[in-house]
Amino acid sequence: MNVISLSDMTVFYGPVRGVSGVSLTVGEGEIVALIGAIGAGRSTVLKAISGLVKPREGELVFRGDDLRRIAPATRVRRGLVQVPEGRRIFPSLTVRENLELAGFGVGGGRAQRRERLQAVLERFPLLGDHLPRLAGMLSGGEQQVLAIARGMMAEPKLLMVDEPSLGLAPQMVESVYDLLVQIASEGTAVLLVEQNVTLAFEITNRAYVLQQGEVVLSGPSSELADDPRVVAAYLGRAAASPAAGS
Amino acid sequence: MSWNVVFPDIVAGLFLGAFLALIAVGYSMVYGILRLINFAHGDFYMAAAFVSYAVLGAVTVGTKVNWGNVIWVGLVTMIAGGVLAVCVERLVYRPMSRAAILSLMIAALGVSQILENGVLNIPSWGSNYLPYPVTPPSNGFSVASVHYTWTQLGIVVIAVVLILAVYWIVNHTMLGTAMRAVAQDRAATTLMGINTDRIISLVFFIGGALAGAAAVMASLYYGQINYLMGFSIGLQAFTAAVLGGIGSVAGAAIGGLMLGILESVGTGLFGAQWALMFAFGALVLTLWVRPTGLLGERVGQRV
Amino acid sequence: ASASKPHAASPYVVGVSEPETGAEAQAGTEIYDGERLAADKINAAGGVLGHKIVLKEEDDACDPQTSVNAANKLVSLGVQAQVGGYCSSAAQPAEPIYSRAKIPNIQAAANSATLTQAGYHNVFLVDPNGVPESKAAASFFTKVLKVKKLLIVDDQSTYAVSIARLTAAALKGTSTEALPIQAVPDTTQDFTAIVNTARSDGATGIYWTGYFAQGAEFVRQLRSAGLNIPFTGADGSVDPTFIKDAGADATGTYATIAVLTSFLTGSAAKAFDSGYTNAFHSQPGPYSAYGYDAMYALAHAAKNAGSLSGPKVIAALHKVKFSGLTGEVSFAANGTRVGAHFVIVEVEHGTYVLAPHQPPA
Amino acid sequence: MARNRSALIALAALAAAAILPETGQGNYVMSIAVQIEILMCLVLGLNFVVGYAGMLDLGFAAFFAIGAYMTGLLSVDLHWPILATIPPAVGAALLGAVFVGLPTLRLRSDYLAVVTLGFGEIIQEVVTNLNQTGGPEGISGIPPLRIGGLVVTTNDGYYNVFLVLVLVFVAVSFRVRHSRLGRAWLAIREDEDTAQAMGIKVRRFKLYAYMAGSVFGSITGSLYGSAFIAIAPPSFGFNESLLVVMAVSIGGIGSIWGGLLGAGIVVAFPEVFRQFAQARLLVFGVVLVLIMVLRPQGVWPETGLGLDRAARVVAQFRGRRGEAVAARHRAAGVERTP
Amino acid sequence: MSRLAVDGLSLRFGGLEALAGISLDIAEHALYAVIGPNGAGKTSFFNCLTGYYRPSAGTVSLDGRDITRMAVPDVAALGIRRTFQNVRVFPRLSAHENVLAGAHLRSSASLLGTLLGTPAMRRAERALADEAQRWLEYVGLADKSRVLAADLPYGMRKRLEVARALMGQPSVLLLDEPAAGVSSVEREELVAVIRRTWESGVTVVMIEHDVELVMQLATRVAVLQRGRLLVEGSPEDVRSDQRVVDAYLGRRRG
Ligand SMILES: Nc1ncnc2c1ncn2[C@@H]1O[C@H](COP(=O)(O)OP(=O)(O)OP(=O)(O)O)[C@@H](O)[C@H]1O
Ligand SMILES: Nc1ncnc2c1ncn2[C@@H]1O[C@H](COP(=O)(O)OP(=O)(O)OP(=O)(O)O)[C@@H](O)[C@H]1O
Ligand SMILES: [Mg+2]
Ligand SMILES: [Mg+2]
Repeated sequence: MNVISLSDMTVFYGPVRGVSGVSLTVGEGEIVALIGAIGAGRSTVLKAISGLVKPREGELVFRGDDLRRIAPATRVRRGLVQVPEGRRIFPSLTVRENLELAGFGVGGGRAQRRERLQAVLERFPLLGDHLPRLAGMLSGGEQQVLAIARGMMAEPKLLMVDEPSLGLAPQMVESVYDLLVQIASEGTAVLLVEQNVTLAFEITNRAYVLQQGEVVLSGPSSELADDPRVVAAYLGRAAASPAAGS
Repeated sequence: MSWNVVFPDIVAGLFLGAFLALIAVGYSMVYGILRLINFAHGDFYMAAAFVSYAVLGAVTVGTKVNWGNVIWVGLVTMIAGGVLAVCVERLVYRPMSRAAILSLMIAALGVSQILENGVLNIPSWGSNYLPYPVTPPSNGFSVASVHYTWTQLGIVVIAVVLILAVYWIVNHTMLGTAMRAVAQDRAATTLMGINTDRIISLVFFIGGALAGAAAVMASLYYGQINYLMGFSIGLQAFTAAVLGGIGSVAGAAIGGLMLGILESVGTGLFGAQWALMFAFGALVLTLWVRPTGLLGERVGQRV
Repeated sequence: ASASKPHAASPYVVGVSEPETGAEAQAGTEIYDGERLAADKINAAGGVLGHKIVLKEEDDACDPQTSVNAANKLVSLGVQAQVGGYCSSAAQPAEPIYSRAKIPNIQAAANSATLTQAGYHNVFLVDPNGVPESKAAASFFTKVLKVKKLLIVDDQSTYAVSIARLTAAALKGTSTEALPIQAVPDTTQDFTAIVNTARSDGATGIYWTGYFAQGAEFVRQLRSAGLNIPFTGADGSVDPTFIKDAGADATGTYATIAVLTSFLTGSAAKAFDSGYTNAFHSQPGPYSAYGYDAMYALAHAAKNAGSLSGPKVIAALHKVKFSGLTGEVSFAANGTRVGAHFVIVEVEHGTYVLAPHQPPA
Repeated sequence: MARNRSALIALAALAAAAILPETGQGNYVMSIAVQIEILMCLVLGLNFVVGYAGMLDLGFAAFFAIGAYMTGLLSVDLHWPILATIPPAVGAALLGAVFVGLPTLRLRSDYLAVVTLGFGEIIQEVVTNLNQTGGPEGISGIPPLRIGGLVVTTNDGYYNVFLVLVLVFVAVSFRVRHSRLGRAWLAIREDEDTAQAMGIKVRRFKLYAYMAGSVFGSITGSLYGSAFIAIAPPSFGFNESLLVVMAVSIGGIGSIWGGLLGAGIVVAFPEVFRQFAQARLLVFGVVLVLIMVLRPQGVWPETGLGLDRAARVVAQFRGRRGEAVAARHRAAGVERTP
Repeated sequence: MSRLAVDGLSLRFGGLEALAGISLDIAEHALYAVIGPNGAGKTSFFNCLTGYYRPSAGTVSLDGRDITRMAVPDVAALGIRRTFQNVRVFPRLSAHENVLAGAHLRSSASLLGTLLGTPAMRRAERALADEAQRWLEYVGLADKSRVLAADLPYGMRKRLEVARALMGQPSVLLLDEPAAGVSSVEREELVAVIRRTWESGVTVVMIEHDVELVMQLATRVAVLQRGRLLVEGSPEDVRSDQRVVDAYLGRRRG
């Protein structure tokens, strides 16, 4: 069953077109990649799903509900969670507060929050040492991890992650990707925006390629990885992935 | 200079400080969440005073205090102050949510003009100094040969209780954490599943309500109200909020008390004309030593 | 007879510059109302030389720049005189404007000595300046109240500071010691610090030279702190609002004010009072009577001059003499009011009455 | 292109300004015009601090006061010619700038705002309470300005004097904006930490901003005293400081042309609303709020008049998305970046 | 000869040891890379070199001169320039003005010259402006000169930072994760820019998580872990070091 499905969605920023006529679906337990060049509109798709921008046209259906009638905050409470571009952690809250707030926002009780926090910390022991510290003081990579951990606190049904590998050490990239694979296997739908396309194709089932705000290609990742157009535009001769060299 | 001379000054400062603290806490919260120097905040206080004047006037016969009346009128005034603040936020500040802080501040000045001159243009209020409908009794107690009334004591106690309540909400509940989160990143807070508009409204409501409470207490204590009563106390409250550390409830409260005491002691030491200078001198010194106010501000910023 | 002419003569356009907004809006309104009352009465009696007075009011906000604008505006509207004014600091920069326009500039309530120092021939101050008032006050404190230590408090306004300083100076070498003057900002509601100062300095009397609203706060807080020393206000304190706001604490307080004895007791005052209350649904303020007298001064002068022309009326104003609400109205060569007589009033049963013991002249 | 258009509009306005006295306006209009010019001068001074260096200053009237009082005292008590009083006035103002600046420059903008506010209040308090400065009555009888054999006594005369002053200030503002000094200020405004990495000594340059502002403020104050003959404390209080800030942000923070326009609005509107009598400030408040809500970036922002809405639409049709985004940012002017 | 000598550098934040006794020498002709897990202390290391952080112990010297406790602008004056991990361009200034800001220490404008706009002054300004434009070209942003920095995409902003740093004519250039978030196409340009800069005689030190890029460019690599220097050596040595694989590279790259 599709967790999210967009059909013919068009978003404008004032007079500027962000994306147009985008249709895509993510099913339960599926990991889907959204790739494209800078400014292609990937983040715009995520923002529209979260409700941070209002689509001008098109339908958005989340688990059978018409999203357009649902306020952004409510969407999150129903399990539609985004780890946004640029981390957007709360720098002047402690790491613990950052995490707890995510649990609070989705209506978790105190006990539930604690339990959830425990689980997240097990996954990212790195954060455990830093709980009482202000999030803004963390290193860049640590902040990125916090942002992802915060997304996990919200118990997503659909998790959208925007460039999660940015600033992460190779080993940490692995943990994060392992996590995505794991939660997908538990039934969560994952929509992944990733600059590092090679890396993305390693874990995703399907992918959509955005160009200038429009979906120009889509299909199973394994097929796309061999598509000459994709290779030329995104994988390139240099093979941007650290993995490719070995 | 002896203790007997300074002690009454300190106590006197506490009374002024209690009002300042109440207003400053609201100021500080609004400031904290929108980074807005809300010049209209003092006028929320003023407008609330007029509301309480009208309501209390309508239910009071003579000038004898009926404490039951005062209490419910107080509650009504707090709600009125809160609602006024929320309305201003909705109508003016919210449409400007992407504007520069300075532009917001100027809009706040506009609101302040509207509120003040609005009251000025209401015929039966106008520019008059209106005597408050009730006068509290003057019985009380004496310390160091200075007489204090029970009303004064009660006012301070209520102020402290209100501030503690707000302190608890802001610092010990997730709602308070959410307020601080909104201040830092609104869109990200939405992504946590939190309705940020509602949080901002709540902050304005609390700020307005505290100003309302201060209005009733100050009107009882000073006995008269006027359409300009809010501006200068608002400015002092703003100063107190900064002195305490922007966004910090406890800081604002302590800042308010401190400013009250400084002005009062400064008057005692140097005469009233130099009290303000003394208070600001102390402010500069404080900020020199602690650049983010008494209780500091948690700033999570690094390079 | 001339009043019944159907095609009435051109109006006598008189400008009024006073604060309508800002902290002094109330005083401004009260002066204006006093002037309106006078103008209405004059008009009802046929106007000035058959010309009906038409008032043009402009806001000076008690602010020098705004006052200059108001003056320029009035002059550009072609007013033939200016009657009004409350804040000396606002009145001052406007002086040259009226002078250049060659129209009388009658200040109803602004009364700083500096207003006459620039030497403008067309300036007249209906409100006598602080010298006679401070003399009366000093004499009252030393001879009648026999105050040992007097605490003088002003509100930093031109008017209040000048009375405060003059009084302190007048007390030099007398049996009354003037403590250092305290000046509170005119926005202060809280006087407890001053009250404490009074107590710790051992003051045995207070002279408040600011305005009534703060005066009421002051006396209340003085009494509520248990300090029952005599409280005297200057004329700015004399206002029904003072009595209303200070409530029971107003009783027994004194004030220095320039009025004819008949103002407090006589029929002229009663008529003024009831006329004012009928017209404006509020009681006259401390300066309403000055506004009233200012308007009459103009009317009398124009009548004496037999002309509305500015220079002629100005010349006549220098010689005018009549019995007004605030005493005999006439002006010294520099435009300062003469003939004012200061008395001490006391609050009793919710009204001002003449204090039983007046200071010797 | 937007800049050329701005300059063109400004030139047209200048031409109109230059011939204003010849059009036979009455004293009323001319004296308001003079006040507008005075506020323009102050705005240009504050612009160094707020617009360029990005520090909030709520006590700018202090420098205005220092200039006016120095001139008042020296010219009335010591009979100095007005022009001769300007250097000491500027000197005193510079001292004042250092006095507020030194202990407080490491403060963040919000905290700085309060300190400057305090400084403004203190200066007003001092001149109100000192006998030497004439107390609340201030100083009167300040002689007219003499330049060579020319004695300026009329409104028209002062109008021209201040017009020249405004032009000089504008020229200086532009020169400084595109100099090392201006770039350092803008860098500080944008990001202090990063500015330091360029070798910019942040505190020193912030102090320069105050000093530059104080120079403009005090010169304006000096001439103001002479133009108005009398000065008194109420003209130099918090409200005056607010007016300057108001003009700056109505016009568009950091924008020179905008600031001038803002000064015009702030002075002229309350006058235009005189017909509303006691409600005039109420109307002004409503208009103020409307302006800020409708054009939060100011009427004439730093980055152009915002007439480029048309340009944006055109860009969209051509599919030049990048440029359209740039236009959007420009139109938004000063934005709060999260 | 070593250009930057770091000796026993330690940095504490309360109980947290961000750097613990780091000693290393960066040679004048080095293209030096610093790698390590997240939170290892790499950025803090840069911050200590540039005066943003005051180390709690140890010394840093540049060309033999102790710069340990110098203020940020003073360090910059000695020729050290850097970029930031979280790009810090001046958002409301154009790309060109961003680069010009980097020339702060190079223009010696007198106040009078500025106000009067003397010909000499104008010439000097002109020269700087032209040079700024050339640096923009150098990093491939020639056509973005008038665009506000805020309107540039992430990858371009990173390059703008490099241009700004180069405008300061540094002898040492510190780059904090220059390749993060940069697309594969841009990455090639970036490599070329870094290499050219290094070849022109600038000592380049970079923090990077893109191991391939490090291997491609660096002459020497230091690996930090929990504030300590884990390994230092040539790229090949480091890559094959088992400790580095365990702590940093992870299994896929083993
Ligand atoms: N707030 C905004 N206002 C105006 N235009 C915007 C805004 N955000 C994005 N755009 C424009 O919309 C288009 C799509 O942007 P989006 O952020 O979705 O791209 P992206 O694929 O995520 O690229 P990247 O993250 O690499 O910049 C771009 O042209 C961008 O310039
Ligand atoms: N100003 C500071 N206050 C408190 N802690 C800090 C501060 N700066 C750095 N730290 C801490 O020091 C440690 C090292 O941080 P640093 O930024 O140097 O890591 P890094 O190696 O650059 O990591 P990344 O690869 O994630 O960028 C982190 O745990 C960080 O939280
Ligand atoms: Mg994106
Ligand atoms: Mg780092």
